[in-house]
Parts: sequence; C-alpha cells; structure tokens
Amino acid sequence: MDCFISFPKLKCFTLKNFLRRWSSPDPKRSVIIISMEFNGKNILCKRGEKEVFSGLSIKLVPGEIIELHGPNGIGKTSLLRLISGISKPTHGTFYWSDGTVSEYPERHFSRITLIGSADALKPMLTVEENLYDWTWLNRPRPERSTIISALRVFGIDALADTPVRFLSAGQKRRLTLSRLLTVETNLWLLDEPTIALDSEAVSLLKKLLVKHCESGGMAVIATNNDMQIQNTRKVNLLSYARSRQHE
Amino acid sequence: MFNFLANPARFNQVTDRLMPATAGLAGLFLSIGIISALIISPPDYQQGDTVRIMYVHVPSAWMALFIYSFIAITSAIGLIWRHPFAHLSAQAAAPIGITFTILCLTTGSLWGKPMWGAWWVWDARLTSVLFLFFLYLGFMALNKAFDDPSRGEKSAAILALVGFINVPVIKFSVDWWNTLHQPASLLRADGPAIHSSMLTPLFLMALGFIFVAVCVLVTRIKVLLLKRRIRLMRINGGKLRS
Amino acid sequence: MNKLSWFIWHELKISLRNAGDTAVIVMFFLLIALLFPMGIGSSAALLTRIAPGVIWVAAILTAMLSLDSIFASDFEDGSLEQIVISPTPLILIVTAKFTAHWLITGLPLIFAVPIIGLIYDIPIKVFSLLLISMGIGTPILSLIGGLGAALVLGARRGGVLLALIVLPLLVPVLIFGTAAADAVFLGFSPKPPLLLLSAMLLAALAIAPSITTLAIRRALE
Amino acid sequence: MIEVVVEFIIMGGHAYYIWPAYIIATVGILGLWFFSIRELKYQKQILANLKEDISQKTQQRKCN
Repeated sequence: MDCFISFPKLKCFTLKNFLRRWSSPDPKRSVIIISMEFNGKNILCKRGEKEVFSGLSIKLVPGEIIELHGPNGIGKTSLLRLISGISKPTHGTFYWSDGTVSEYPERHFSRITLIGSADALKPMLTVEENLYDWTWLNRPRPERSTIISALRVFGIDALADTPVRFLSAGQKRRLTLSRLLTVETNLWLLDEPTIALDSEAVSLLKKLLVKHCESGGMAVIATNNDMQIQNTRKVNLLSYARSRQHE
Repeated sequence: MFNFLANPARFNQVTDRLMPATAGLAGLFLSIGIISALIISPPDYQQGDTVRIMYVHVPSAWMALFIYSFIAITSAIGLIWRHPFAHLSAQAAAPIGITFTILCLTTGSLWGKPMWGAWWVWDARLTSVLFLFFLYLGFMALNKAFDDPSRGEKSAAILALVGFINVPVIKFSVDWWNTLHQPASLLRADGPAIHSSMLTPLFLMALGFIFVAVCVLVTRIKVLLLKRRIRLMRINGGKLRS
Repeated sequence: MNKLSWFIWHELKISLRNAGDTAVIVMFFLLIALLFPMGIGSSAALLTRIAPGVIWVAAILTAMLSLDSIFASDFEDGSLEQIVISPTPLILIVTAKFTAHWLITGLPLIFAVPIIGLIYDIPIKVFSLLLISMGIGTPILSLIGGLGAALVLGARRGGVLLALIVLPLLVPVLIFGTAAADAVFLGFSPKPPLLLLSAMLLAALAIAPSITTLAIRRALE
Repeated sequence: MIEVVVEFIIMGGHAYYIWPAYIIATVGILGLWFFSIRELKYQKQILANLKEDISQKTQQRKCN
C-alpha cells in the first residue's frame, strides 16, 4: 500500500522569515549573472495522481545547456514547471549553491525566466505594452529603450504599437522570446521554443543561447527536435519514467 | 496521532476492531434516548407534547455545527501539513453534516407549525442553519467540480476554512437582522429554562447522534480510501508499489 | 507602492480597452433594479421601502457576473504562471487585481445609484446613507468574490459554482448594507451598521488577499 | 390499556407534528447508515474484480 507523506514539522512563521524570503532585490544593483550551480536531488513528480518520473537528479554548471528529450507525456514540461517553482515536487529538492528554492523562493524567481509553450500575451494590449508590463513584473521599472532594443533584436520593433491580436503565431513567439533580453537571469527555461519560428528566428535564438552561456548563464530546453548547439548535454527522461506507457 | 492513523492499512485494522463497539453504543444511546424522549419525559406545561420534537431538532443542530467545525479543522490540517488523509476525512464528513442540517431544518419547521403557526419561521438560529446548509452545498460542489480530485480537495478545504470564519459572522448578523424585523408578539422558543428532566433525553439523543456520525464517517472514509486505491490501480496499472 | 499602482493600471488597460464590457455591467445593474417594480407593482410607498434592499441585491448579483474574469483569462493564456514565478510578491498582484475589479464594477454602480434613486424616489437622507453603505460595502464584494474566483479556477462550471460559494459568505454584507439605509424607516441611528460594515471591510482586506495567494499557488500546482 | 396506547399515539393532539419529526429523523439516520454500508460493499466488489483481471493480465503477459 502506498504510505502517506510523513509528518513534516511546521516551520515557525515569523515576520523576519517572511521579510527575508520576500525582500525584493534592491533596484540599484541590477542582477549581474553570478555564475552559480543549480541542482535537484531525486525528484519525484506527480501529474494529478499519476506518477510521471522519480529518482531524477539534475546538475547544472554555469555555461551549460541541457536538452530534455523523450517521448510525449514523459514529463518534460512537468520537469520545467518543477524547476521554475510553479509546482513543488512531491519528493526531492532543488537548490542553488546558496540555499534551497523553498527557503528563498523570491531569490530563485529573480534568477529564472520561463518561456512556456503558451505565450502569456494579452491580445488587446500592444506589443510594447505587453513586454513593458512583463518586464516591470520581474524587475524594477525598466526603461523604454531596453524594451525597444529587445524588440529590434527580434525584428518586431516596427510592430511596437500594434495590438497583439493582429500578430501571427510566429511574431507572437518572437515577442515572447524577446523577454529573454529585457531581463538578465541565470537560468533560461525554454519549453518547445522553436515552434512556429522561421529558420532566421531559430538561428537568432541559437546565437542568443550561445552568448548567454558564454557569460555564465545556463539553460534547460525541452524539445523534440535537436538544437545542434555545441556543448549541450542531452538528458533522456525515459530512464526515470514511472508510468506504464513508457516502461 | 495523525501519523499513526495515516497509514490506510493500519486505519482499516483499528477501525474494524472498533466499529462493532461504536455501532452498538450508537444503537444503545439512540434507543434509550428515544424511549426517554417520547415516554418518560413530561410534556412541557406551555408547549404540551410538541417539546418532544426538540429532542431531535436540537441535537441535529449541534451535530450540523460540530461536523462543519470538524471539516474546517481537518481541512486546515490538510492544507498546512499537506496531509491527503485529512482532506479525505473532510470530504467523507460532508454528506453526514448536510443530512443533519436537513434534519434540523425539517424538524425545526415541524416544531414551528404548532408553536408559531407557520412552517418556516425566520428565527435567527433556523436561518443561520439554512445558510450553513448552503456552505455545506458549496463545499461538496467544489469538491466534485474538478477533474483532478486532489485539486478539488484543496480548494474545497480553503472554502471550508473561509466558511468556518464566516459562521459566527452570519449567526451574529442574522440575530441582528431578526431583532430588526421581529414582529413583537412572537413567543420565543427557548423562553422557559429547560427543565432538568428534559436535559437527560437531550444528551442521550446527542450522544446517540455523535456515535452514529462516527460510525458513518469511518465507513465513508473507508469508501473513499477504496475509491482512491481503485483509481490509482487503474492509473498505475496493476503494479502496486509497496 | 508604484508596482501596485502600475499593475492596477495594467488591469484597467485590459478591461477598458474593450470599454463595452464595463458598460454592460452597469446596464445589467440598472436592469435588475428596474425589474423589481414590474414584479411588485408600482405603489410608491412600497417601492421606497424596499429600494435599499433591491439596490443591494442588484449590486451583489452584478459583482457575481463579472467576478469570473478576474483570474480566468490569465489562467488560460498562461500569464498567471508568469505572475506566480515573478519576484514581485503574489499578494501585491492579487490586491491590485481586486482593486481593479472594484474600480470597474464597484464604482460605476455607485454612480448608477442616483438614477435608480429617482425612479424609486428615495428620500435624500436614505439616499445618502445608501451611497455611504455602498461605498464601504462594494469593495467587500470584490474581495470575497475574488477569493471565490481563485477557488473555482479551472473548475468545470466555474460561473455558477462561484455564485453558490460566494453568496452565503456575502449575507452579512447584504444585511448590514440594507440596515444602514433602512435606519431612517425603522427609526434607529445608522452608525452601528455602517461601523460593522467597515469592520467587515477591514477583515476582508486582511483575509481575502492572503488566502487567495494560497488558493492560486495550490491551483497551479 | 388501549386508551394509554391511543393517548400515547395522539400525543396531546400534536401527533401530526411529532411523529413525522421522529420518522424523518430515523429515516435520515438509517438512510445515511445504509447507503454508506452499501457503497462500501460495492467498492469492495469493484476492487476484487479489478485485482482479478489484473492478475489474469499478468499471467497472460508471463505466458506469451
């Protein structure tokens, strides 16, 4: 019989803890990429009540890219959601070299950028407003110039004032990816970044990834087709799978 | 204590042994209670024999409130310590609570007809039990509203907590509202102090109700455990991990 | 503080871009208030007597109507996930969403009350009390309603379920909101109900945002 | 003897309210008890069948 979760002690909830965990980064010091390891130890992930994978440990060294491979439903997206901190793993922990994610969630969130399969864009807002508001969500008040330069890199700065509902899927995907430029974070989590992208955008994304890794950044990419970037480590989740379909 | 009962296998062993005892006690208390309520206790000098309905109405009101606080406490445990067994027992207790609320409302209106001449009386306590009924309904509806049962349990638990904070507020505001719109001449139900000879059947019936509730709660928890196990077996395909 | 005001402006931009929706909400409020005389008859004395209750019930139903959209659109297009994993505390964003909802649904109702006041010819004293009680009471509708909206995130019949969950919790607001305005008819001072209403507002301000953050985190898990 | 019984039944003229109240109470409690027991047996039945056809499936997998 599967035994239930043991009885963890309730961490004392003091104001000091609350303030320490939720102190937003001081705006003067913009977040420089501090080269820092990130790893997770024997993670067990459940989707609903179904076990997806277990006993997975992952180690990320600065300047390294990991590509997650495996058939559909193996848990690539679930692993990205676990790393990003949206959902907590049933067992196992993720930790940076200076503390676990659950102890300092706010510091963890300021070090990652998640580009999910769904573009989180508001159709009625314009391109620039979408990017501006998303950047202000993650960093103290950005300047308009950084937004426009990010759009220019992805070649959609001409559409700055058109509402997003008039954009094509590829343009929307470029707008979502331009978020990587407005906010310098250590860890990029990309979920199927190359869908709906034309070849020019894909090569642009590869160049950005390489530049990001040279400056000490890291990336985890969940994708089905190979990205052909040099020093990427391919991790196949099949060996950790728990579900009947993949055994 | 929670960790000890948390393991379903151990829970089943313990409850299998205790079940006949509690069921017997429930039957015993109920029978003595009914006999003393209907025959032994004297009719009230003011209300005559209708006071006998009180022996059913008041304990079911107590049970309705008691089970709702049980649900709130187990939900709080489930949320704070992420204890799925607590959510399970809260979900198992809800139908029992809602039955006692319905019992309380029907016997209340049956008592109101001879006393105040109307089936539904806007008495403060009766109205707050009516809203308690809707709180139960919201809890059960939210429990079943999601495809993924663990999602349903969590949001229903949070609703139980918020509802629990609200029960005294609703009671207070309905009291205030009642005194506001109260036509002066109504005879207050609990005017005369309850005579001691009426207290014994009241407590006997209350004890009987409590033991019945415990028995049914344990059976329903077993039912939900079995359902969970069957669901997991279907998903994970026959390979029962240890 | 500027992050809060910025996100309120962000939410207002989204709702006001298609301004038609907000006008629909006020029209719905007027329509409900105008339906009652059709059912109850047009004897002036009766209408003025029930006017505060009618206006409060209409305000609660209108709030129910527009509560569903607070989190549902963000939940579907994935921006709720972006909000949860951003360094800004979630409680700030949730409070901003509730204030934006109040500005879109609560405030226009208070401006629509004078029109209904004329139709029901409410005396000036009752009318001013009604405005004050609406001013204190409508934020509670947004707060507790928003909490309900977070609970039904991703549920099958979200709209109906939201009303079933939230209406019992709003009963005290309805009782004290109407009592404040009825004080003139029943001849007692309106101060106690208004004070109790503001006490409820403070309690809702304390409880609703924090429990909504818990609900959202558990919803996305 | 019969008048005592009859007088007990009419309950001082309020028989129409007292007896339905007690009947509803007993129906409520017995119904609660009966349905949960029936559900328990039903679920045990499903579990038994499920275990059975899983053990059959594992045997088939072993032999082919």
